[in-house]
Amino acid sequence: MAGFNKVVDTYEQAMAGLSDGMTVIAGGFGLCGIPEGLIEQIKQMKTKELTFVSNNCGVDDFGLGVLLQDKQIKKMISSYVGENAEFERQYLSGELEVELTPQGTLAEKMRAGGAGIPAFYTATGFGTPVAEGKEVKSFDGRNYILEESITGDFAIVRAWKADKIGNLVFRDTAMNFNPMAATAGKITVVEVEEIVEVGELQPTEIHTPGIYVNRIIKGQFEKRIERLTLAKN
Amino acid sequence: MAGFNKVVDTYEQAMAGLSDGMTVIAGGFGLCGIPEGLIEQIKQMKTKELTFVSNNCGVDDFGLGVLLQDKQIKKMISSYVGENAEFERQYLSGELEVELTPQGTLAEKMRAGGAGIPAFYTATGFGTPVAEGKEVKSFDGRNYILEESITGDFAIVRAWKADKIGNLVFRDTAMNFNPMAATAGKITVVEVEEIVEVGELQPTEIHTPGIYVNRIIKGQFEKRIERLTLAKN
Amino acid sequence: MALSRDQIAMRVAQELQDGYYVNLGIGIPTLVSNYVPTDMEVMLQSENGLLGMGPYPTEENVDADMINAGKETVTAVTGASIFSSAESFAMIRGGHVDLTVLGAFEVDQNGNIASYMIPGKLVKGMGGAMDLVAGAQNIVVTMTHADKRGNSKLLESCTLPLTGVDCINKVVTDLAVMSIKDGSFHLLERAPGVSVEEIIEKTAGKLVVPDHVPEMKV
Amino acid sequence: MALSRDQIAMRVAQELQDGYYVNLGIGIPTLVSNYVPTDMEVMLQSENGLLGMGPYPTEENVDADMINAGKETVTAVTGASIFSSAESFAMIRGGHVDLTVLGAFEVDQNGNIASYMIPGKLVKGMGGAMDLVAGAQNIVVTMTHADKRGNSKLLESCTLPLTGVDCINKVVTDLAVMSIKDGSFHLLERAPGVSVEEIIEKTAGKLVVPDHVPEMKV
Repeated sequence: MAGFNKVVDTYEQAMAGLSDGMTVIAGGFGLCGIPEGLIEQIKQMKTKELTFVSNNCGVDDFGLGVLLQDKQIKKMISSYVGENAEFERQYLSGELEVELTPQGTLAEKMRAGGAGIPAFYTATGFGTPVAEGKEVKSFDGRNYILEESITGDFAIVRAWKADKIGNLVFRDTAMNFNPMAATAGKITVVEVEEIVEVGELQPTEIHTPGIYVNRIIKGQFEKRIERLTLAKN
Repeated sequence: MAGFNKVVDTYEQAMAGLSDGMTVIAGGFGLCGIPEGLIEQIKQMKTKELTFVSNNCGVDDFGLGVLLQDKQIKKMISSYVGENAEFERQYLSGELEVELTPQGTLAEKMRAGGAGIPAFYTATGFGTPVAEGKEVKSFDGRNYILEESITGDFAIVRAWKADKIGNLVFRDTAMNFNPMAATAGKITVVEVEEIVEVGELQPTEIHTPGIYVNRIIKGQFEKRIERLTLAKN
Repeated sequence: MALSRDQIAMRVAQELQDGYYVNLGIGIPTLVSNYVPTDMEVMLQSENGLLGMGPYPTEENVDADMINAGKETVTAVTGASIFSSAESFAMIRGGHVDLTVLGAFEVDQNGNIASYMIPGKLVKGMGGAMDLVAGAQNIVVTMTHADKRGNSKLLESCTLPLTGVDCINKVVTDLAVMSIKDGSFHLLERAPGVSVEEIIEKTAGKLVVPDHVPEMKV
Repeated sequence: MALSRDQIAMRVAQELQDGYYVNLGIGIPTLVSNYVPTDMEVMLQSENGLLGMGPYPTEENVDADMINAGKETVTAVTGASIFSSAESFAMIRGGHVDLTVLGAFEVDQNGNIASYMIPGKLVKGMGGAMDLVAGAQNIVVTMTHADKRGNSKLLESCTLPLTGVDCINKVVTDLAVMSIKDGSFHLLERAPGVSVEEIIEKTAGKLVVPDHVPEMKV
């Protein structure tokens, strides 16, 4: 009897079922709070034609950027991309499709996807290229555009602590997009720094309730820093 | 210099500015997690023609129910009402207007109001009396109705702990509608069980960041139980 | 013989699966928690913001801040999480709850349900019921097959204002278990000692009856 | 003389008020945090999910999990809160941030702003800029008055793809402080030693100039 034990032992088990053409929602902001081992596993699997929904696309040799080398990514839905040369090359040559989405709209699209809300109105992007082809409606004299939600076949998430039934806590600003990503995957896989006993996480301090989580794997993280900035003196 | 110190000493200060005809969003579920002292202050102020947005309307002598006696409430926007006789009398006689809203839609309307989302689509209520007069749109072959967000002139909230700059933590299921209410008031007033030092609440364990909170008052709570149920034996 | 309330709950409990997240409505659905098979783990979701609802508290453990969606004092199990109403209904609306059990006044052959309002009587509100029926993929309705006057509650078309449309898959009554699909009720099981004829007689909607209708095991 | 980047930041800092929640964009806006008046408290919001951003860390306090929206390592002040991106933009979109300071390529007399995309160049994305300009009630744009070739960035109508429409109230450049209303720029202050004539010359959009234009105090 498995009950609610969601811990898996191998990365193969963690990403089992991922196949060509699927959509994957990934947590993380830049290189902060990304599920490093799950990304590496997708690289090993050589799955192709993937659509990634993620705020950024990593750098050349770290984060989602590593999936560009074998052309595993067909399309990125992101707010800010292009921190690496191979991305730029594939984008400019038309090999890689990019759907630029304002950061807050992207976060809300994921949240809405997980929350059964198919679309919402926002003022963000009205009158800009983002609004092209989208419905406009006025509320209290202001114009808003209709944005549709996003769900994924998989969501890949990095958390700090998880209990084996999938309750999650995130660490500092490594939280970022991870809680929304966790709600929006048909299969949500979480790579964590530490697996704790059930009951160790206080009920009101849990960021993501276990109901959203399907698989948990304990990872080892490099936690590369994108822009090291230090206090003067 | 006040800085971010939001603590007030009296209930008069806490509710200063409330006037006839305003809309007040109230946290609480039944009698659980309600801002008891703020409700009593509104009763003392005899403010009239108020619209209350709250999941329930209390009971005859406790919670929002006490505001019915002096006919301070013009309209209730709620998911479940009528636990008291005076409510029923005023409702059936047409003195009190009631807008029944599904509980999840109500919670989401408050959240959307605080989050700058004027409207969202939900399947909840499609094909029911709730859908009357609302826009219908199909996404992926399913029908959804357009629900508009709610904001209030005031929000009245009960929290467990607050620091003086308004960071809030809620206790157990007394959380309920309080976090959304806190985001949706032009002026958000929080009645708390305990005021703690700034820095005592861990940054990632704060349920409501202080940016949403305008005034804080330390309250005394009766915490009446609506349905006492005990384990057998 | 028609099932008791507890027997209906026992039968519904057979719909549970290990690892299910379940929302139980007020009334008979609440009783289902007493009949979870011992070799199985389920987690109860209460829509006021609790995942992992436990039993009622002992007198010394009563806490006014720990209630369920029926406003009853409850406890939380080890591993429970507590969250806001918006988060709770995100969970429900987003289809993350595996099974929802709730009562109804009427259900019809198209899967419509009426459960919150009887015109002419005081309307107290739908609470979370409309969100639950719109959000769940897997809903079981529990109710008596007919009302006290003998009128069927399983209709061709609901007469009362609807709580939701085309959303009910399964009904467990005091007389029978039925699925709903393709515009018909489908008789799956009958209560011990209850005849197929009685079920046919008390079902106003279109009812598909197979050659063999097994008795429920309760 | 035209202001330095730090002098522009010093002037913007005069827009702060005690108790303000402020979002500072990348570049000159970030420098504003160095000039908060000492008798004033402000809290910095970083859109990746931090309210109460502190200074850069010392070497021993660097933490890869603690960064700002510019992906720089930072610290949190006492009383900070940390939350998800959805919550962060709920805060921004809902208008809860008191002041937003950001850079731009162009601003026009109708309060439109272009700041994220130069056609023909690689488009890297708008990040949070579109949400910030749509959500804030009170936005100050910082930029140089003209580009390196001397072309005005204060236009009748933006030529680049827009980040937001009718949303900018105030612009602080190396030459002047201007408000935007009723379809015009309004000259409020000039940089020390800069003539009104130079500002007029370098402003392509409609500019309303009062009789007396005081010098900025920086």
